[in-house]
Amino acid sequence: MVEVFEEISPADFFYRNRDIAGFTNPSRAIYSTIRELVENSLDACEIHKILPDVYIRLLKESDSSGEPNKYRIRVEDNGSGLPSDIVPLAFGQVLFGSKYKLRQTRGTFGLGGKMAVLYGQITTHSETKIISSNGKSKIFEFHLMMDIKNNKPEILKKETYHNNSKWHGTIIEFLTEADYTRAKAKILEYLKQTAIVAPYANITFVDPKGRFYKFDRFTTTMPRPSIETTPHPHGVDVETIKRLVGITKVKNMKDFMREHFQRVGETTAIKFLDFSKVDQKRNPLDITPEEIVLLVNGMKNYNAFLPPDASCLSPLGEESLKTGIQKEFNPEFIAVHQRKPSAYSGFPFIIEAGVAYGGNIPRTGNILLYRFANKIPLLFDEASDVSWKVIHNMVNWRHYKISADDPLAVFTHICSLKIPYKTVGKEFIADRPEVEREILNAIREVARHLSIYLSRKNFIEKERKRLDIFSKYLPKMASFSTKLAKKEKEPDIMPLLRGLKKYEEQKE
Amino acid sequence: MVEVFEEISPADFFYRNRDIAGFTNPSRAIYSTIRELVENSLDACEIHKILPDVYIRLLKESDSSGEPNKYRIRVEDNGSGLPSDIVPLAFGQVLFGSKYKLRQTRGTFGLGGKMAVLYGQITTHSETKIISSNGKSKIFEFHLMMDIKNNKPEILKKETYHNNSKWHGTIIEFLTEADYTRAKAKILEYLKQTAIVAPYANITFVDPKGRFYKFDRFTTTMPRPSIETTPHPHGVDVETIKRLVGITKVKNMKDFMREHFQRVGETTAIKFLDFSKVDQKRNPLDITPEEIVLLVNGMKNYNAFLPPDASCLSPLGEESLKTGIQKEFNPEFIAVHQRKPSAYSGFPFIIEAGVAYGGNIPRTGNILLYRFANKIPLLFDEASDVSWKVIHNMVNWRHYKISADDPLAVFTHICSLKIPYKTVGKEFIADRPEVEREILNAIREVARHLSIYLSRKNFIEKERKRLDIFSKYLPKMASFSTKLAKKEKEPDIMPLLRGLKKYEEQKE
Amino acid sequence: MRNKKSESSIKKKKEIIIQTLQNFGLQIYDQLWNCEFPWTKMPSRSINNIFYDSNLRQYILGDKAVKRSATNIRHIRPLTQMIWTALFANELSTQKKTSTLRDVFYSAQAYEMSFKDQQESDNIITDLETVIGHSREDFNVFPEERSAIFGDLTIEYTLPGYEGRRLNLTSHPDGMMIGPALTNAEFADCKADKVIAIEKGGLFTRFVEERVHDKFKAILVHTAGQAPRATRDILRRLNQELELPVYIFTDGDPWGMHIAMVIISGSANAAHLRDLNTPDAKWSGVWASDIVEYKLPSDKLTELDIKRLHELRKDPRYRGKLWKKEIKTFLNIKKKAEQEAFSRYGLTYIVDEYLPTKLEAMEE
Amino acid sequence: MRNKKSESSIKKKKEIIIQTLQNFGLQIYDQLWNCEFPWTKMPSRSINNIFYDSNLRQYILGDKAVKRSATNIRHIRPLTQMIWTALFANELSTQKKTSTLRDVFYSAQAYEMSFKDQQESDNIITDLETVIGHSREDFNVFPEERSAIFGDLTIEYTLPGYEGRRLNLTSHPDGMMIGPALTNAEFADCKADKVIAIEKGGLFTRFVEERVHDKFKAILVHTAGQAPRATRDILRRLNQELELPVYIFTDGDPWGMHIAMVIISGSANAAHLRDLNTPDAKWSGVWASDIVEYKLPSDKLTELDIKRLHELRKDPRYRGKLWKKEIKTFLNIKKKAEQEAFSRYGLTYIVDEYLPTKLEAMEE
Repeated sequence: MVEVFEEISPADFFYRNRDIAGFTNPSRAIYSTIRELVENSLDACEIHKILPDVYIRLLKESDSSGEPNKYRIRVEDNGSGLPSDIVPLAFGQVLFGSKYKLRQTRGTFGLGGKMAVLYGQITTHSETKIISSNGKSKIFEFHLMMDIKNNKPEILKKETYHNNSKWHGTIIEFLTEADYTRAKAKILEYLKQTAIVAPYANITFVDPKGRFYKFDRFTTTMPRPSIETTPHPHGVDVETIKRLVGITKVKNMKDFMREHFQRVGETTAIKFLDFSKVDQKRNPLDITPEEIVLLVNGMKNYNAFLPPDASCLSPLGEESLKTGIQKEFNPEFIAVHQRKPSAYSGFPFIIEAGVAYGGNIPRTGNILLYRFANKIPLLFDEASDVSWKVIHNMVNWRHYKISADDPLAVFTHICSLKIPYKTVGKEFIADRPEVEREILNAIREVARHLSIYLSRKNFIEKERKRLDIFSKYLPKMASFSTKLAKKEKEPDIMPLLRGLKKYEEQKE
Repeated sequence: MVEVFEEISPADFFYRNRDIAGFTNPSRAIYSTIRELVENSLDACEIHKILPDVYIRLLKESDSSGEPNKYRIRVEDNGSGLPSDIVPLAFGQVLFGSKYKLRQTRGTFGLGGKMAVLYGQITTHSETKIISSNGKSKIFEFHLMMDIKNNKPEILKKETYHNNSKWHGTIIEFLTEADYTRAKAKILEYLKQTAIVAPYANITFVDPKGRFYKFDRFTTTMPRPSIETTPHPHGVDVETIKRLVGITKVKNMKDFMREHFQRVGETTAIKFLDFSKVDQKRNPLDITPEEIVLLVNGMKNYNAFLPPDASCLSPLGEESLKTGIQKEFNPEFIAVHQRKPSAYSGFPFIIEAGVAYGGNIPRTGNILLYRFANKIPLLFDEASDVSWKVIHNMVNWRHYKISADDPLAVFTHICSLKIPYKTVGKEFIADRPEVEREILNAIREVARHLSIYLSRKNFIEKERKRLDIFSKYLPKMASFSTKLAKKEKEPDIMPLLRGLKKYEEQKE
Repeated sequence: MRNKKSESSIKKKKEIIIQTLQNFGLQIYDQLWNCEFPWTKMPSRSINNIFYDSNLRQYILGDKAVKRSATNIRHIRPLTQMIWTALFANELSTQKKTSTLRDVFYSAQAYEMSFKDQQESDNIITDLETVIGHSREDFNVFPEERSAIFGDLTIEYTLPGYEGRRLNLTSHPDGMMIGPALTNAEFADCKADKVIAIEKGGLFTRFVEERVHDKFKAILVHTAGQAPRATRDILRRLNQELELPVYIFTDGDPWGMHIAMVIISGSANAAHLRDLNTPDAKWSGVWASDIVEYKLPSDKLTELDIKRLHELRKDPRYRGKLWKKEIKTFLNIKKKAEQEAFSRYGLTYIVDEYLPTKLEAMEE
Repeated sequence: MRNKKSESSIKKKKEIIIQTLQNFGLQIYDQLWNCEFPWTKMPSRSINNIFYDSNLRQYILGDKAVKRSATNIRHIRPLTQMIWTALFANELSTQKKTSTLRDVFYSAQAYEMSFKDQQESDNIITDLETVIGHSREDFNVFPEERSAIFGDLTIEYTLPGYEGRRLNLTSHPDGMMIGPALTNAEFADCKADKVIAIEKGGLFTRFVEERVHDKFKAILVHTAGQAPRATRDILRRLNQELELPVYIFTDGDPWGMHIAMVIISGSANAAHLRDLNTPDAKWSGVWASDIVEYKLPSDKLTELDIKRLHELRKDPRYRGKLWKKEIKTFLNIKKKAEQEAFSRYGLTYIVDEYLPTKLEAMEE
């Protein structure tokens, strides 16, 4: 028996293993398709500080009854658009994109959009149409298919139009197999939660029955965009150093450290190289494999680096989070809190948390949990998430006089250069100790605020009741004691009742 | 702000996302490393009907105390060996290998071995040594590193030796970072369970403290090897047809169907093409995209294909499974059962199940579950697995007079061209209805056998007790009734006791 | 004293019981002597063999019988236990000693006949009741619970050491305990013309204090909740032997109502026994309609109360007009009240106002 | 009859109580008259103010006091309730009527003073006990439970309608109920020379049947589990007024042991009261060592039993040698036995063998 060896393209690999990216079946696939395209659209707006308008339309194409069926998906945004030479690769070649940098974005694998296209193509064998403009003079329209075996886009048609209205943005449209009936609830929940973390976006969804779901902009304040950054020494491995050595322009190791890593200045560079026993005058080009290992070990064990810089991150901001919650739940009380930046394994992260009470939040007997990571709502496998663990096993709600029967929702958002997902499905956050601690502290902070609010509310209620009680019981005391003491005349209690209010004020 | 677009290599992608393949941290990584290498070794033997001898050694290299640390891993097998031109690619290039065929193998992604090498390289920056021979005149030794950025192997050194002893097999050795202390229990459990499904293998593991763990061969009977096969029409998508059209040598669609799909003969091909409204005389080279879609839709909806052929699969076989269980647990009773082949989405699969009672199986208050898929033990996320669901929610154990307190272990094995894993981690099986039903039926079958065994055991026990009861109470009846009736002489009960056994036999 | 309707049968009854037990022993003895596996038959007490007899106005067992045979491995132990229990009961009765259910449980151990638990030994006692057709008090096995009696009735003890001694039941104003001695006493003289049975102890004391026995010429009986069988036996005898009407006052809820009903018509559990019920006794309150009429402090009916009322509605014993009406009223007003609830109008209101009104109404 | 150590104080005690209640009313009245928010002080009953007094051989309350003041919103309701309860108790005592805890609960409604539940009204009664230093039975509020007494003791009633009447407590062999009438009776004549208190009713009946009162010249008292306070009061009076030694027989387990202890040294719950305990009474069985010596049928101690034993070991009342030894034996043998367990040697064994042996040993 002879084994045959062969090489396959990355597109082919993901085609064979599309479950990895969430394209398991027609129901999950349409959910993933919408999600990936919406996230690309939001990223395309936010990085360029454009207030997002995202329009999603799903049309049933074939008229056969039942599911799964063929649907035409169309997603439009008003983002920055793509350069015309990039368009075919960005949608037709796996492992090509802009998300491989050290920068906070919604997607982390840069794979989702292509998988949506790929799934559409293998289920319907039809082309994908992309229209894009950067707002300058021209609009480009491409009709593409993917050559999966060779991981290359095939351009079937390319048109160029005048851009009279200076429109900018990207439109993508293709046929795909879907089971919308089963996916519907999750899709709507996804859009609703996305609206919570992006209250500055207009999101419109037209479903196959022609129903409009509109999530309107509530604020024009946008979070600061994320910024590309250099790695922190604590998060570096051998491969990273090897690559930097290959591209660096500096001539000695001291400058190498200062140039390519955050939080490394003159003094730190010298001290660190000393610690690692690497000569600071050495040319990076001459460095040996053994020295690279020395450097990496040094970076792991050297404790005097400043913690990773979080200024590159784009958190929601307390106002945005508050606005989003207000908009969707109109609660009686909201508290939000953003923690100071922290870091795990060399990656900075920021935790934001919110708590909302009353209003449209139902009493379910459980605290509702809404989880977000880099502005993406996480909808699946809630019970495996670190936030769930914190809320159910770590926060002592009784301490805040809050019970699971209260109409309560908790919101957690983590933003980071690298979200510590436990699985590729991007559905739940691993319980790294640093992350867990920050979430715990954030939730405690907002719970404290809620607790104060609830106490005050209680207090006012109580004051009203106390006067009632005095008025009820003092006359009885007078009457009973008169009888018991075998007296004729009852004592007058009016002076006591009159003095009561003043007396109580003194006591406070 | 300008976005920079770039292409990355598949190696680079998996380097960035190594969590996907189970290389999350030094503890999980060493477990995955051993597992992937052992599975490659077993596959290399079995496909060629060689009784496997696998030797694993782990040495601590650096002498710093604590974990993680650097370890040297070495895995040797007596498999078929690799051709010398293939070796560098097989271990140094991601998405290259022999596992991309339609054939039952342990690995499904063809990724594991390379990820082990890649992880070793990025944590220790050292080379990988591979020695291999196909048993002919020469032995080849390679020293490699991976060029991750370009997904290419770099050959540092290559040696050729004379193969005097006609040795065949592969040896791989490299340095890697590991946390053996934390991974130890899982590694040993993995090897133990592997020994259960491969009782025909010798597996030896020497751990860093020099302890030997030996799992000896118990039988020389091996399961039949798996065979490469053509796809079944039910499992085909547009991309598959497109590719077949590109490589086919036949000249009309009828032959195209017969040549490239299983279960399609002359008659079926004609009827099916009729059904799909595709002309049987048409040359595959001329076929249009629309016709491809017609074909795929036809294949999904045409009900008269025979079910997928399972003769390509390599199940364990009832004897092997029984031997494996016997060897590890020495139980009081074993029942095993292999179901007839079944299929899901065009992929044939076979379920095998076993149940073992007593012996070295502990009473834990829970039924122990051992899960296997294509001869791989599944150790993680048990509660998400379809077998777990079947055992806990679907099988009515009381019906079989079996309780969770009994010393009971259940074994399930699924073999298939494509295992329906829920995640990339290859840890648990999705609950596809077809698979679920087969597992349920298999477990019911073995539970029925166990139930009969236990009933018989009970019956003998009971018979012993009943005579005791008569011997105890009849004399008392005699004594009490004599006193109560105020008689002097007690009646003689010996005739009754003597007659008892016969009387009871009549009653049965 | 009124004429007794029949000569009291205490002594005669005891003789019959001793003989019946002995006969049971003889039956088993003879079977063994004939090399037969011993067996016995008794009426089945399963739910589908319990019928309401509207002539007797109580539950009775039907024709279905169960056979307990030593050929059956599951029967041999209980059958042996039953023979032993018969022997024990026979000895108790012969020696005029009493015993409790708990004592029976322990005594068995002397014969290496240990019962698994109290439940098992209680069941065997009930089996024995069924076989010989008399209640366990008749063969001197008494429960722990004790209720009390008070009023102008003179009894004559039959207890060894007390034979022929008489006592007037107003002697002790805390009430006289109804135990084995009183149960086995003859009625010698009676000045009362009615019996009032009361569920609650507090109210019983109140009635004594307020001299209800005197003012209303009544014998007061404290049932202490569900009346023990010895107490139901006394009530029946007061009614049958002395022809006194019996009025029952309970809490105004389904449970109180049922306390009255068990006195009147017996319980399904005792369907295998006769002469424990007093068919002519009358439930006199607290009725659901009293709650409305007297505006009594009340609690809401619980789920369980309501469920119980629906059960009672289907019960053949509750076919009478009064019962139907009160069950309906309970379900309408969804309230219940305790006897003590009358205290809201002062402690003596119940005696001064409620009781005379009620008795007058009942006598009409 | 032996000489009574002191003149019985039933009548005098009642007068004192009526006066004490009235004084309490006067205190509140005066405070209101002076435009003060009413308040009262009483000893704290919290756990850290309960101390064991080895002279008195009972728990007592320490010096900590709690003030209940109408200035405090949480106090105003219970303080009013307490004043009402005092009024109610005063009326009961004046009119020589009795009442139950349940009656108190309902009676309050007439004054629009509804208690939330029985628990609340019971607590207020305890407060009142603390304030006036007498137990609720002294102001005529009795619980439902009744225990019984039997033996050659003649009592003289003080109850209205029965004043001066006498009754010998062997009159009714089922035992005489210990209710308000007996509690308030004077001891007139006594031929017995000891008191035997018994936990279980079945055994009490057995003792009467076996004429223990006669053979051992004993007054038999049935405690019916944990003895009600009226019964503890009677036991104390028998011991103090008539100088009779008191022997207590209970089940052989931590709970039975504690029934004896509460009779001897009182309970922490009643630390605010005096004259309820009988320090010279003796626990005479069933001891842990009896289980071993008599090979009694026994059950395994439960987790709860063992926990209880460890608690008792730390309890200051259990400092005595006997107690320490028996607790240790319980923990060693890990078994317990009921009084009825002696039935395994026949029904009369406990009277014929065990009791005389024990009494002999105790008198040494």
